[in-house]
Amino acid sequence: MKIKKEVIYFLLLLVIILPLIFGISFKIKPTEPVINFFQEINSLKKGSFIVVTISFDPSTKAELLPMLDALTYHLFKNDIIPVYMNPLNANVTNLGYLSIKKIARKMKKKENSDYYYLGFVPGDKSALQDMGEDFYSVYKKTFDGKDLENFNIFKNIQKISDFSLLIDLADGNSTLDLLTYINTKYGVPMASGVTAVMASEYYPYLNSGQLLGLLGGLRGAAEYETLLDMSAKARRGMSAQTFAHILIFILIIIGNYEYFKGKRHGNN
Amino acid sequence: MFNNAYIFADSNGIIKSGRGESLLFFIFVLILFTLSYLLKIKHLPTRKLSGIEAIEEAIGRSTEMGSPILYVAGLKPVPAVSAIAGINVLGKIAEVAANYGTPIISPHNNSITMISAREEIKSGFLRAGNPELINSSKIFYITDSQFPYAASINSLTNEVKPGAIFYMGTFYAESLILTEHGQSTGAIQIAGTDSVAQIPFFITSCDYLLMGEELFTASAYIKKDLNSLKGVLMQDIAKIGIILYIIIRLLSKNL
Amino acid sequence: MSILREKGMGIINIIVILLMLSVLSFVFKDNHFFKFTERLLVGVSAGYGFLIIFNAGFIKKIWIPLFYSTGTNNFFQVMNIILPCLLGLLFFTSFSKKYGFLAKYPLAFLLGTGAGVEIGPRIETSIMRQINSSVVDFSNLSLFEIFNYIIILIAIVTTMYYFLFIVRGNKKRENFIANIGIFFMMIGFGASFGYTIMGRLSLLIEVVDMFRERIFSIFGLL
Amino acid sequence: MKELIALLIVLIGGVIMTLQYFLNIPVLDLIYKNVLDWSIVISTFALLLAIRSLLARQFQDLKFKKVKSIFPLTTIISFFTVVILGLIFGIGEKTPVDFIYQNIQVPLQATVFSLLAFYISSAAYRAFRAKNFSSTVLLISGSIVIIGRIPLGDFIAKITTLHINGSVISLIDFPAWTKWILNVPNVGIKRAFIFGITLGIISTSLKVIFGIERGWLK
Repeated sequence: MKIKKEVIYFLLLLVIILPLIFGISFKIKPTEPVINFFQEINSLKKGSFIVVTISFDPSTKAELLPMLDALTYHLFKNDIIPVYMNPLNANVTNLGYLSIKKIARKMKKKENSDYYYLGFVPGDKSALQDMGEDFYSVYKKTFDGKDLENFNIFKNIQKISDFSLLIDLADGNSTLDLLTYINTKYGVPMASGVTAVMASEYYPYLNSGQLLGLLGGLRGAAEYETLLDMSAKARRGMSAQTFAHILIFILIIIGNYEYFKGKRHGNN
Repeated sequence: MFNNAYIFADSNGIIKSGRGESLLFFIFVLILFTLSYLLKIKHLPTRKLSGIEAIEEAIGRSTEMGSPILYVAGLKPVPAVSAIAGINVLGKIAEVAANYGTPIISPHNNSITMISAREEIKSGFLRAGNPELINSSKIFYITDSQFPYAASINSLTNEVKPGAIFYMGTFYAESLILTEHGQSTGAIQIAGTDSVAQIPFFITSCDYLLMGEELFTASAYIKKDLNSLKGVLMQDIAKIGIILYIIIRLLSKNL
Repeated sequence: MSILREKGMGIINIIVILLMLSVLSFVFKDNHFFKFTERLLVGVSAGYGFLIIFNAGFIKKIWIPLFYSTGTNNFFQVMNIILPCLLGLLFFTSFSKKYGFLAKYPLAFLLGTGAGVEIGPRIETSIMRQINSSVVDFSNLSLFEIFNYIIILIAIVTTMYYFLFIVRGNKKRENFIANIGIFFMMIGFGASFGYTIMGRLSLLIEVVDMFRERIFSIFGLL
Repeated sequence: MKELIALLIVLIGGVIMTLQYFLNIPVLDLIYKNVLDWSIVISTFALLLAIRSLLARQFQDLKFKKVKSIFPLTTIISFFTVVILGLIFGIGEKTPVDFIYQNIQVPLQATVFSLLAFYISSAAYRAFRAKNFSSTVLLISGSIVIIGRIPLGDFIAKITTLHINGSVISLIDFPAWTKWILNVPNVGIKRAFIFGITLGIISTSLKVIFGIERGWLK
């Protein structure tokens, strides 16, 4: 007896859709890399500038947009000034802009004084290199086309090393690139939020202290939401996640049961 | 947390500050590299890599079935070294395929990678003395975007029904979409990748896998080319060097 | 997504939902709807990608510096733009039998510089830093931490041993040390797999959410 | 001669780029910066060649298979629509191209991506089997992480907690085991992989720079 793949697919859809409809939500116990990430933000002084690089594709926004939302909320709550930019991914120009704006409106933060959104700039690694020497040789204007020199940022930031923290939200190798070209080279402390797939890849860098904190996938975002005492997209998604994991665990057990049963029959 | 024993800390010197240690390591590697070419080595015994041995077999089977072979390049484009390594393997595959007279189809997601692949296949066919097989229109570009590229390869696989599929290079999430579907068509699948996160997926749905650094040594391995194998020897010795260095540093710190 | 509520979006939402369904139908069987959507997606994304690179490469690096910038007026600066253009144009010689060889020069440029660029930073980030963090002081560690550290070290050494190509010779069977390496690798891959399942499932959650948004907006519920 | 020039380009380019990272010579930094720009410019021309090959293939299909001509036609029309609209109106916010991007590329890309959820569940059922020792290890460690990452794992740990002589011990603690696997064996093997891959990259780079690996050159 073998389960048809159509049955598996149908069950999977079911366990994902039902919890979303009924809005079940669990408490998620935070783990160490997330707590470190959280505390790193809490230890920043009011009014300090930090860089948030948005280097993910629309295709992974399921995991990373909840992180961006929670992080933005946290930064605004602590009166830290985030500078959002996107130097490494040409595929997106305005990702996250709308949701940042929405949170800012709710928390009464003003664009271009309480936060900045700079968008994409071509140049890849050479842009990173240039930012190390003169930030404004790369970014002259904000995303909506206003000159940066008219704003507060111009007085406080000259080069990338003037930022107190760099946070990369990424789905690919950009964290490694930023570690190499910004953290190692200019000494900007760094933390990262990545997709679950990439998370285990970055544990060696976490272990070595190169990364100060790490949010891994939807679970990481949900833990972060728990620490912030809010329940948004990530925690809701985690309930669907939970049931799907259980389904997969059961599938593995059934698969092995069938395998051993088949093997015994084969021997006879 | 980490302890930097930088030897050249002076930023005004000829060596950039903080990079002395890396430079020393580079010189160490360079010496090993030069030595392995200067010493008159006649023969190098190599560990068996089943993935490599399977390449010829897969091409042979594809020929028997009368179907083409499909080469899928990774997402990181040339000149990233993983892509160069993949293209080097492609050259060797092309040589074998030309001997069998089997055509190669290769979709790409980057223009430079596509051009390198064309040159490499052309050279491979020429080396095998079978230039009439060269058909540049079979090495084509689809799109830079990850998932449209993956979807397109899936539908291509259905269309051309390849007997063997090779995946060489750095892959991301699209790996399982490609390999699961490829497996369902019954093709032999051989993958080589340096993206550690994707290795479990290649294990579950490919027949053979060159994992991690095996991708970089593959091109030297296929034809047991002594010249390229010498570079592999350097890798081995440098690896032992790293282990010894860690142990010595560890002992000196704790004793 | 406020854009979904705009006038005339109803019909577009229905089309998008149908296209998304045709992609999902591929898990069951390849079909003409999927093929159509796939080709549409390829066309759109190739076009979009072309525009992005045209903008970043041609407009920003060639057109504006050559014709609109006051900074490029001396010979060197102009050559700095003209030379790579000429190199790029050499690619087109590949159609000619006689001059086809010229197409190898831009490739040689990219391969050489590309290979060189990776060496230094890779050594720093992936070798020196990783070595430094593999060396720890035992004196202020607990017994459990020391145990863990030794496991890490054994995993490193045995895995690296497994990958030795030539030094291990051409023995047919894996030996004891290499088998320990395999053991650790399997633990690591299992962890990656388990971890990844989560990420993959959240994609489906996102897509379900997209369906919900589009469907709700058709019925004016959003 | 022709080959020699190509090899010299590779050699000089490679050596300069390598030394630039280590040595404090301003000229090298300047060259490095320009080389990165050059690469972008060169790639722009290469893209034209790539687009040509994409369209050539579609036009080829168009001729031969008349019934299925709709598929290549779709690609051709959608490609030119996007490019022409983009050249006329630009690609910023609220342009037609952005509208197409938001309503075609974003949702469809995400849907293709989500096929993975289906594939991974059937792969777990089909391939995750205890066939031999190493696949058993893979299976066990994978299952621990699957349970350890969801709230159920925390719950199991909570109900199996014992208090013995004042110390708290949880018998079945998937989250803790997950943490250990990720922080200890995982770090070890990933580090070994990082070392090996980096050495592979260096060795391949050196082989390319010194012209030992030159299949592309014939």
